[in-house]
Amino acid sequence: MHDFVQYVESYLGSDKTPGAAGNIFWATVYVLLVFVGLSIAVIAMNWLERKILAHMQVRLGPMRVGPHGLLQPIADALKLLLKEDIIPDGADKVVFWVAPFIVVLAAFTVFVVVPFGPTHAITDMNIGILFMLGVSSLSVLGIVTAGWASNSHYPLIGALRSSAQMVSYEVAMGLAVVSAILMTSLGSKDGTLSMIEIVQRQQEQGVWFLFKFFPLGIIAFAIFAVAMVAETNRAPFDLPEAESELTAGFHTEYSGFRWSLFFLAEYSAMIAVSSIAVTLWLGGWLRPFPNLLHGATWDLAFSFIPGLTFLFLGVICFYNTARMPKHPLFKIQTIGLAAFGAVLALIGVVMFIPVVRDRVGDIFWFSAKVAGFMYLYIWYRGTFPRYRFDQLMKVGWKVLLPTGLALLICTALWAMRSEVWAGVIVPVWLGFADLLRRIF
Amino acid sequence: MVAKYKREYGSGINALTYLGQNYLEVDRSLIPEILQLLRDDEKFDYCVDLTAVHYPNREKQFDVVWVLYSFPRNERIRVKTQIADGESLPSSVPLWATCNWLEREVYDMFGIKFDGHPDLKRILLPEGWKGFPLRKDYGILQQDNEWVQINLGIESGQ
Amino acid sequence: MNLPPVTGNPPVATPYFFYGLAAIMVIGGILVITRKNAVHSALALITTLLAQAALYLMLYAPFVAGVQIILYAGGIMVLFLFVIMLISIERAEKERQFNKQWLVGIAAAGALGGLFIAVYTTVTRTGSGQASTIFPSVGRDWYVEGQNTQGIASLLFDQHSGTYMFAFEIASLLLLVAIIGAVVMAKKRI
Amino acid sequence: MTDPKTLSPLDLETPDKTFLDANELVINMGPQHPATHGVLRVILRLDGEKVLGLECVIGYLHRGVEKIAENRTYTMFNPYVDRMDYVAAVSNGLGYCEAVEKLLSVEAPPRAQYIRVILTELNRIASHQLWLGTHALDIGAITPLFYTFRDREEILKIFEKYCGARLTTHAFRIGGLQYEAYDGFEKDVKGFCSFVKPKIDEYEELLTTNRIWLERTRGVGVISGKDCIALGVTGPVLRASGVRWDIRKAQPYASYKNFEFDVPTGENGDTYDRYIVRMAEMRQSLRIIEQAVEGIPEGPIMAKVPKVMKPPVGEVYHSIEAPKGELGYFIVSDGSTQPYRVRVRPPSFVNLQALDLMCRNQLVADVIAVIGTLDIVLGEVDR
Repeated sequence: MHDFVQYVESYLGSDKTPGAAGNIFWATVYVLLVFVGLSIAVIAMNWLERKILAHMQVRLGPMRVGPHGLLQPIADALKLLLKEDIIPDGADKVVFWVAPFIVVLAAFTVFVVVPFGPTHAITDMNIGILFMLGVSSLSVLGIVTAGWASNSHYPLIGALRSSAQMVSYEVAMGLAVVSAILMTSLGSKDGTLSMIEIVQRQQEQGVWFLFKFFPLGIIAFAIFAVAMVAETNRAPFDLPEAESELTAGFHTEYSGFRWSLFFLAEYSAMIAVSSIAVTLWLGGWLRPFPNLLHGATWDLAFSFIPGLTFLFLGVICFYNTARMPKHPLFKIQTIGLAAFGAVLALIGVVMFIPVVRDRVGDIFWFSAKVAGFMYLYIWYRGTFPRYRFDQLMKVGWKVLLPTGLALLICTALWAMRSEVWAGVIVPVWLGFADLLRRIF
Repeated sequence: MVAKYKREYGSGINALTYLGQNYLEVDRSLIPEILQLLRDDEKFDYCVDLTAVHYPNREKQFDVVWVLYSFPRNERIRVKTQIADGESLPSSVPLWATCNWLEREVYDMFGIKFDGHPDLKRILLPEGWKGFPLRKDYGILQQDNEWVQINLGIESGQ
Repeated sequence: MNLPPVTGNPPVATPYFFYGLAAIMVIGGILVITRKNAVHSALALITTLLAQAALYLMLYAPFVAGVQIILYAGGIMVLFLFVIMLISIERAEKERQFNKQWLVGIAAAGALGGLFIAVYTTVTRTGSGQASTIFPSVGRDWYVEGQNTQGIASLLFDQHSGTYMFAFEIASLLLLVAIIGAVVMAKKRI
Repeated sequence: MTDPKTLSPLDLETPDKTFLDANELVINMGPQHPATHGVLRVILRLDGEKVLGLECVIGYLHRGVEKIAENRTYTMFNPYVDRMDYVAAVSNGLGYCEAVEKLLSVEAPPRAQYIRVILTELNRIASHQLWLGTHALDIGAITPLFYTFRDREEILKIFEKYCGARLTTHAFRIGGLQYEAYDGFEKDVKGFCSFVKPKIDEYEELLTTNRIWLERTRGVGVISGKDCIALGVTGPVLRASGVRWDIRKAQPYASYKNFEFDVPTGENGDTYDRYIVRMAEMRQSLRIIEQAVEGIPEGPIMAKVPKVMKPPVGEVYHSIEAPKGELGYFIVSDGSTQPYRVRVRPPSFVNLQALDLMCRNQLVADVIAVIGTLDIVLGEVDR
């Protein structure tokens, strides 16, 4: 027992990720934590998407299962697990069986290097960002094979579209990423591909890469933000699963558990690409306004925010508990909502404990930024019609790619020679204006 | 206009008005010419409808009716002709493209054939159906039982 | 329980991992050539490539591993699958898989394997009398330091030690020519 | 632009064993497909994603309405017409009632005509709203669907209050109306007008200047006015191609000549113009409704029609401007209580014929957009 306590303490004092420290036990714990956290995030995202979309569309969304439909995702998950698992007759059974697992594996593996905090990552890889891009690109394989194995026209077309789309947008995405990586190599230091070090460079340079080399950082971010939506096959780039054209795209023939794997993969891929964006441009786990509001007092003040957020959520739950209909039929729901609020408030209170407070701050800020992206995803879905395939390709190859190339050259120039940069800035601004015109 | 045609074609054409609506009764043999003239010279550029009526007790069983409209004149006219069962009519698709489906429907429902139609086949009823439902001798409960049994796998669609 | 080691060899680089990965690669390689269904072959090839990437990781060459995943497994194989899917599987399955040159093939493969073993075991003596294999010891320190990415970069692009820059650029030019050629050949009209 | 007359029927017999060898493939869309608005089946011949041609297979919803008519009395057939274009049931009823009235040589009293106009125009708005929601959904914008359905609900509420039914209303009778406008009818209708005006702006805000919407609809499914006339295409589709023709103006019926309204037209005849035209039509309908509500005359709501209707021997063709185009009834009477022949000239059926022309050389995704923009209702196509 004493050994164990010492073990834990030695870890808490460590300034390395479990992977970098070579500690298998902690790495395993982290893997499980990330896996569980991710699953909860996907479930929460499922509920939030329905609710937010519903409120955007003047309706209520799920209201029946649990208070305000809170248990709906769980009910859905159960339904999907219990559903009949259909494999079409003409399907290639082995490939049909393997495809969803490829997608899920690719979607989950990337989280090995996602830095939730300076020590809160499963491991820190020398090639972190490269690893993320590479492994997430593997999910194309799963989608292509799924579409092919279904032995049906719609899934095949969906798969072809999807792979063409993902391969095309990866190029623009890569260029934007490289531009951010170039920014890490300023000063005396070498550049880095490590996710943790990228954030640390932002801390050292005292600026998020979003605002660095204005407007280059923002353009790179914009390119990435567009490309990541296309990468994850979400609206308005959701052609592979365009309901009105291809019924459900590559997973048309899938049902039950296997379908839910695709669902899981889609949402964790969304979280993964958002994590990349947050890490590269939004300062990862760093809290906002580090320059404007600096000093120990402000640090302390900001460290209260996670707890306050959860307390606030708890208070919202209590408020809605009070608003619940007083009818006896709603008794269980009312109690449930109150209990949920109590849990949230309890989490909030726990987050005020100094030991916890110090260690959850970075995770909180990282998750909050990712959550912002998740909201954007839902917002896009509620607002935009769908692009046509040729238009999608046009945006990818004719707008994003040239802009990305120009951006890369400009960033390199600026990083190397600021005086050369002076001669370039005018055309860049013109290009930026043109990009804005194209987008809006 | 009618007087002119009357002079030209004699008894083959007959202009009438009922309830303020004009219609021409035209002999079967004059139909292609008259329709062509109506479209080109009289500017009836829009074929509203093409349909038929079945009179089983007559010798020439079918009335085929074109409803035409002229945008420049803002005027409607109906052209009617009588044909016997089994007789065919020249297709009006070269005159008005819209007649494509309309003629198919008339064929489907009455069994009237149109010569020169690009793709004359059933439109509302499935291929292979027997009988023409809008003929008067086709009962309202009647159906092609054989087709239903073969294609739907049920005894009867009733 | 032991305290978490702060330094020392991370436990990944054990022979067991190597044997496991090697077995996956060999099985995958055999599946690639024995499957009649081209998509299955492609999937097996992807498995092999991924295992190879893992081997690179074991060798502290993470950059090469990452490139392996992005380019081969993620990029090229997707295009492979793309093409394979569009051709008729039924017809391919009917064709005879092995042709009559299998004896020659085995001989060639054996010769190649022998060559590898010979090269790997050949010990040359340098001027100082030190024994070494033909693999250069230069740059090994990068692997050990986990600085492989920067090492490759300086081998390629550094002004002083960038010995491979010309070769690198020539190779990229070659690929460009190949792309243009493919477009010209594939496109009916330009 | 291909001449519609030279469109050759598709060769659908060539088998497609492989994609790569054949270069062309035949794909079947529907009849169970979310974007075909019911049970339309479209056989597409594609070169990659480009449409070489298509053929519509219809009749899955064929109920033999025209045959039924021959076996019912004039009054008994009236509710059946609601089941054709079920999203614009009131218009169908108006056309049928007016056709039979013409055959009987009676005319509905002015009060009845005004109420008819109000309900028909309300129905036009409802139909356009339903079209907008589903069309936007086909193009991938999911939100307008809920907005339009929310507001369409208000119209259906008025219908329900007026005659008890929401969708298949059977609101009119031959010779006038059965029900007097309920108390507060005028207030409800006026309230609706002021309620829905900002809502139409709201739809436009979501779509009209939305870049993706513009890209998806501009230049898609273009059809010229000449081709429209040749193919007999009517309604908003014809008007979006630049032909200012509306039966309400050209040959006014049901006291439409008493109201002031514009006939909105487009220029390019593409999907976007059709969208704009329909949005403008909703506003014009509101204008008509407001004028009609202000000026509802007092008086009877039913003309003198015999209990047992036996129109004199003869035939009549009467058409009205339904939300989808020219809806015509050709009724032949043999002097008995049952019509000898009722022919319905369905706008959706004739408009659907233009799909082939509009989709050629477009992409698959555009087929969806064009089906949506034609605004067909399969109940009316198949009857």
